[in-house]
Amino acid sequence: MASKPSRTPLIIAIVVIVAIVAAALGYYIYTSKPAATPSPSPTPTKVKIEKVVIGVVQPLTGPYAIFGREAVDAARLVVDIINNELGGVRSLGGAKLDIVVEDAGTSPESARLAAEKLISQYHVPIIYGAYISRFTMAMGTVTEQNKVILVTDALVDDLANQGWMYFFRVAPRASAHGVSAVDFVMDMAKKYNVTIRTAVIINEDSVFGTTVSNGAHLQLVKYGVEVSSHITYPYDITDMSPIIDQIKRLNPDIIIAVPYFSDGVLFAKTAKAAGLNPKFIAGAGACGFTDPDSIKAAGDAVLYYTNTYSYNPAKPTEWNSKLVSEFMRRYGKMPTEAAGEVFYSFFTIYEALEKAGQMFPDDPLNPDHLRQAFLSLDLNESNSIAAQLYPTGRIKFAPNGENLYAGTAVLQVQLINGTLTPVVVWPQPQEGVQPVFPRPGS
Amino acid sequence: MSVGGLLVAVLQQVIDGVFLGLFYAIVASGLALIFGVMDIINFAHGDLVMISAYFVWLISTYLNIDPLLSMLLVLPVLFVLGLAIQKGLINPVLGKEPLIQIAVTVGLGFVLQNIALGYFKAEPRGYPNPVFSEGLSIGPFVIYESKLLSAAVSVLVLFLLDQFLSRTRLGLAMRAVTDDRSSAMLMGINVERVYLLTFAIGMVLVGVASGLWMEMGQVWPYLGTSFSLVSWVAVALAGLGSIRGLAVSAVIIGIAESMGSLISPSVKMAVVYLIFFFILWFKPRGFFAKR
Amino acid sequence: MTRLLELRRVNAGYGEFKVLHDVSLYVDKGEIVAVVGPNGAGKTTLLRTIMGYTTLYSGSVVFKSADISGKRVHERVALGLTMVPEGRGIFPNLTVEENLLAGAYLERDKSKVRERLELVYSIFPRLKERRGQLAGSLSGGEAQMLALGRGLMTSPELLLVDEMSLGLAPKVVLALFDLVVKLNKEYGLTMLVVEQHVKNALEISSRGYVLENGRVVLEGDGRSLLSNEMLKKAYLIY
Amino acid sequence: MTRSTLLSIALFQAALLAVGFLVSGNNYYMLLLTQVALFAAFVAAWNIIGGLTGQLDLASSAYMALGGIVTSLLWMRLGLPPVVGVWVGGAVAAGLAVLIGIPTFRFGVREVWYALMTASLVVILNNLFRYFMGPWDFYLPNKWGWLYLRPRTYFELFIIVDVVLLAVILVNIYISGSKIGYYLRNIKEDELVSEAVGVDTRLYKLIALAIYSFITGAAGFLQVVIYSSFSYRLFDAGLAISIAIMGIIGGLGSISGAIAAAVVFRALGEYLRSTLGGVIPGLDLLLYGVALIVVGILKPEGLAGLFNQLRRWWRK
Amino acid sequence: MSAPDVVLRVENVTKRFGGVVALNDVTLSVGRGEIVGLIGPNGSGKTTLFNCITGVYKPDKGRVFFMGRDITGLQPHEVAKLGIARTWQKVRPFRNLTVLEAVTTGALLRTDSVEEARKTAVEVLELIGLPREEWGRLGSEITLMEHKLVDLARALATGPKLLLLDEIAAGLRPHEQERLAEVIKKVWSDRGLTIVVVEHVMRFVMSLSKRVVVLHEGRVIAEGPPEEVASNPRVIEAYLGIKPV
Repeated sequence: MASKPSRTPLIIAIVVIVAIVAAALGYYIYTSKPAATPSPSPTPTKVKIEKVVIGVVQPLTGPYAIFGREAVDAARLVVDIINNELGGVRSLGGAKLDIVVEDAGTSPESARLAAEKLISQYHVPIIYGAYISRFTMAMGTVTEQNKVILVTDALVDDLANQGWMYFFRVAPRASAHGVSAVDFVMDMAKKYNVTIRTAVIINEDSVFGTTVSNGAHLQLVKYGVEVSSHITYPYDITDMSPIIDQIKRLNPDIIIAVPYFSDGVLFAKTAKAAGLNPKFIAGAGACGFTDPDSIKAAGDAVLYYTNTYSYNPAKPTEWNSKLVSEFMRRYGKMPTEAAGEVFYSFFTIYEALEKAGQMFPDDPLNPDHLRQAFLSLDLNESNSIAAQLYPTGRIKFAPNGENLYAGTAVLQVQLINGTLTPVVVWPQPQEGVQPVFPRPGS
Repeated sequence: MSVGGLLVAVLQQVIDGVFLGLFYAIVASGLALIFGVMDIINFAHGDLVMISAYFVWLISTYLNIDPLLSMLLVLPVLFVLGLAIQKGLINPVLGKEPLIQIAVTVGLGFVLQNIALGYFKAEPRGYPNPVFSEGLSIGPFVIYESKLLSAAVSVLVLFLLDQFLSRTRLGLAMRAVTDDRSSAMLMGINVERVYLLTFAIGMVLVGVASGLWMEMGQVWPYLGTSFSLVSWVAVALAGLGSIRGLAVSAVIIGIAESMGSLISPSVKMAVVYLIFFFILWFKPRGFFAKR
Repeated sequence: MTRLLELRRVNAGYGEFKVLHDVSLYVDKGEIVAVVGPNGAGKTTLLRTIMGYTTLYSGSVVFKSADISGKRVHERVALGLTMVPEGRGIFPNLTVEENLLAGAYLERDKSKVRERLELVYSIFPRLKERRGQLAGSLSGGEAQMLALGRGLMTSPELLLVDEMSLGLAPKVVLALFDLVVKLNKEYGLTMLVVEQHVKNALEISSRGYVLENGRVVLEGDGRSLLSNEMLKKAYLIY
Repeated sequence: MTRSTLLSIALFQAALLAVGFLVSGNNYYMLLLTQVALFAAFVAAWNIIGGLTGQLDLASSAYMALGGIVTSLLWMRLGLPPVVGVWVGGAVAAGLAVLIGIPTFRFGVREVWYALMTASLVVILNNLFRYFMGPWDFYLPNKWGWLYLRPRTYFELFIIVDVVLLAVILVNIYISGSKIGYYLRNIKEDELVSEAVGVDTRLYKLIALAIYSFITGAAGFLQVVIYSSFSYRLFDAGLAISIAIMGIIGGLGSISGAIAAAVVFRALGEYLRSTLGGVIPGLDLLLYGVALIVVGILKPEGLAGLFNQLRRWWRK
Repeated sequence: MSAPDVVLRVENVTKRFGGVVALNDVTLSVGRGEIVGLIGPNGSGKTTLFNCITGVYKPDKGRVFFMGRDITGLQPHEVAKLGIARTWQKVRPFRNLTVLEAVTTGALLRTDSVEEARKTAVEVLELIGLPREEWGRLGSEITLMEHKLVDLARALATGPKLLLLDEIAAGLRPHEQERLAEVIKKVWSDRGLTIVVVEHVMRFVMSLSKRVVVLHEGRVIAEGPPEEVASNPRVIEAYLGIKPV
């Protein structure tokens, strides 16, 4: 304390710091050249591949955990089926699939860390995730840099426009949901001879909600429907009545809604209370309308609501029925689209691995080989399980990684044997079901 | 929009805002009471509402009864929970630095949120068909039963609270402690016991708020964050020591939020918080503080 | 005469800061005892120690022949001991009547509370006039009356009064002193008063203590203390 | 600056760089280390307003996001390289802080109300940005290099962050030993006494606020670099609270404590997330909450108190 | 007294708090180099007067002049900058600063260099006679007497022309009070200061000042040499009690 400090320690300290920094940089520059691309070749050539580890990054905590949890459940189921019933990847000598799950947390930062961890610790060749688009965006920069295949269940359109080489998306992109919702409504209107002149669009204001609703908006304009208002709100809204009141004053023919979850239930309940009864209310990417838990929470407020779905749980194919019943047996509930996306995405990965084993027996897990295998896939219901699970029944990738045959199904909540059940009504209604259009009593 | 149409729109928003505000009043009342008596900065208030809403939901679905009824069953549980939280967490940090109190209550909020997440999962939980779920159309206006009910119950409970605080022995003791802790001891008031009961009663108010909420909406683990800051804004606007002031302040906030919705629901909270800024700048003790 | 309160070699203070050194004093039933002394002498600390607000390092506080050193403030009040604090400590956001009712917190019998309230109102008719008013809006003299009245509502056997006349006009102070005497004579209330109006205080007291620097430097009956040179020295310059 | 402070900084740097290198082969640890260091830098900057001056500021992420977004936009829209842009970003953040600080300090908003006010500032900016810029994520251009403070490798990024952290620590130490620091610590102790010895308390609180918000705003761009995109979500009330809490848990005013808290809790959080997040959802955050409660109740003087105890014990 | 010799002049200052009139039309002057005692019973408005002079409160009426300049309504730090320093009646402890740091803060008013300020602080501390080993202690570790000395040192370090001491001797033991009085005298002669000493008890003031002003109920009731004032019946009455009317 007090008196003037001598300069010696200052000089020593600076010298030490400079020396350490210099040494660190020197060492780094010396070592980084060869290790600049720490090539993930965990499986040397011609060595029998025991198992292929697929990384799964999903939000398991925070507000987005709902679907992340289900996706992980579904992934475990699919992997078990592939390993036990299909005998693993046959072209890789029956190599088993394995998954490593990482929590994407609540921010892109943690999602990115999760991806880094999977790559650095487990040297995974493929990562599946991460449902939230901006999480996937953060992961994409990592997977690209490390040449790891990223198969995503995030739907925002932008992801496919990043010029990424190792990116694939089987699931229908966000704007396709909006388009499908409008197509469905207009299709029905034509079929049942209902005139539709005006519409109101409401959406939660995330990137996903906005992209979907913009898709719907453009499509409505294409059909010549007047959009009287396009309302956005935050997903954690606790009071819907001001919005419903506004809509009621506008009195539109139809409402296209893109809610997230609890806001969807809140919308339906408030709309019912307000006596808001347009000719039709169609959801797009709206889990809050047709998800079993939402139906449980909303009760008959969501009766006759529809929703576009990335997955068609009622698709009458052998494998689809099998997976749905397996899922129900194991987890006691219907798979929602989070699980559905995993179903077809994982079987697509499986097909790609088979293909890679056939095309590049020497080094099938090389990222560029894997990429070529993915791009060479052309799956339909007769040649693959994956396509049997997919709404449109076809999977083929464009060079930007987007599925050329992407499309959605439409579910409607109907009263079946006294229980509210989501049933598929579009493109083809499921067995014994007819779409209800327009809303009764409107 | 025509002038008449606009007028209807604005009036409808005012009606919605008043109801919302009265609901906010009941949400904030527990916080105001606890903050007034104990001077504790509770950042977990909204999360307490959230956890209590889960209790209400559990009982509602298990017994298949209306949330308002199950709320009555939840209240004693919350009372006991309040005693425990006060004894275990709040008492040790009373009179400590505000930041320490914030740290501990934020920690409590984390714990509650993640217990809810782990146990109830992230899906929204709600009672599908509450008794009061319709709307009444009066001329061009819509009155929502559930909101009307929540406003009415809120007014009733706040009235009872006001009566409790002014007429009962314990209520008087609580107000005495709010005003002057050290003098209160000279009246033979056991201040620590008053603290315990205050927190417990605060939790009962939280329970009422959560029951009313479940009549209107659903609960999910992060519901609480929506309520915490709003409650603080209401308390700031009202100042301490007046239940009526709190009700009026909360209504002002409700109307502001509802009007903000006319601009865009995405920015309505910004409107509320801007009001908060101006209150703090120009009326730092609140509009209704007696002091 | 029975001994109501006794302090035996009390050392007390706040945290690590010791204020009182070996203070011994007693109060008998029916007495008015005055404690006088310059600012910072520890008079308020003395009262706060009797009430149990401070840290007691050693010595004991005995009330009605029981050692109450370990008891908390509100427990001491329940035994019949209370204080009218310096600065009055009234509850500004409560009405006058509510303040008084708060004083009767420990009395559960409503009719007794009523009785006491009537008694206080008869002693302080002014308070009755203002019963519905917020205590924060009272004038200084009224507030002091309220503080005294509130103290009486606890039905104490010993009332400690701290700097009752602080910041009050002389007329009001005189009236208050009259009241104190009246309380003592007519209602038999025992009191320990800390006062800056030394002369008036000692005149009405049976005994007095002079405190300086946390120590009792003088004690004796009121009048003899008043004529003691040392007292004057403690206060002024003689 | 005393010998022991210098030595401890040198040791800290040596340790940090040594760890940096040890993990330089593993991108996961490298990125984690970078994030921890950046977080520590934010906490250290907060220490100026919170620890030294005693103002409960909960707007850290507001300044961080504002600075980061301004820097990014200057780069993307006007082509101003971030090496220059960060200074503007910092200045904008500081400008806003001062603009709000003037009436706030003028009208004597303090303690819990100051905390709530700053917390709501984050929400207001979040809402306004969402209103005017939409929900979109804006991606940084595909340009890399030191000019853009956006190196290709994590090690280089780590070096940049480390330099920032070192700079913030040195600023802290410099301020502590300067007139400003003396004044700020006096304001924290007692504003009235400070005024009486000639401290213009409002002015110096503003200065502290400006320095803190400038550093936070300038360093905010690095957060954007780590995300490689930005959106209104950068205005994150939870992050701001956790930065302040690290400062508290570290022991108010103790820079070593603040940094230790940031490192320990951030690393602990990541460890819990990566080990438990997938097992039971929320268990990691639950334990984090428990840790906050335990530290708050049992060790309210923070880690600095623990350090002091250790130091005393060591000397004995 | 001619104007240039008047360091402080308080003119007709009135200050109310709610309904209570704390200062009622107070007028007084302090000449250069004087030590003036300001006494009066508790609650007579002494501290309020200090607060009005130093800018903590703004008087409702009246003006305050310092060296001929109107300083009414200035901020406390502006007043300090002009050269008025004060100490505090109630100890306001600085828990996390050392003695030297606290005093150095005072000295920083006249310089931007911490080194220089520390030198000033050292000089002041030496002048006051606080032993060197106390300088590194935290405010939470020192005794009341030391606190009073540090308070004085901190005020002195700001380089004031006028020093206001608010009940600085309260709570001290007689021998400590004597020592403190010595220190104040030393400081006064060494620095050529003007000092106003607020005291409840006149004894302490006696040894210091040639002139005392007595405040009672917010008014000046007497003024003059201490002996004279002490025998003034109005003063005695104010102190010892009120005669029944």
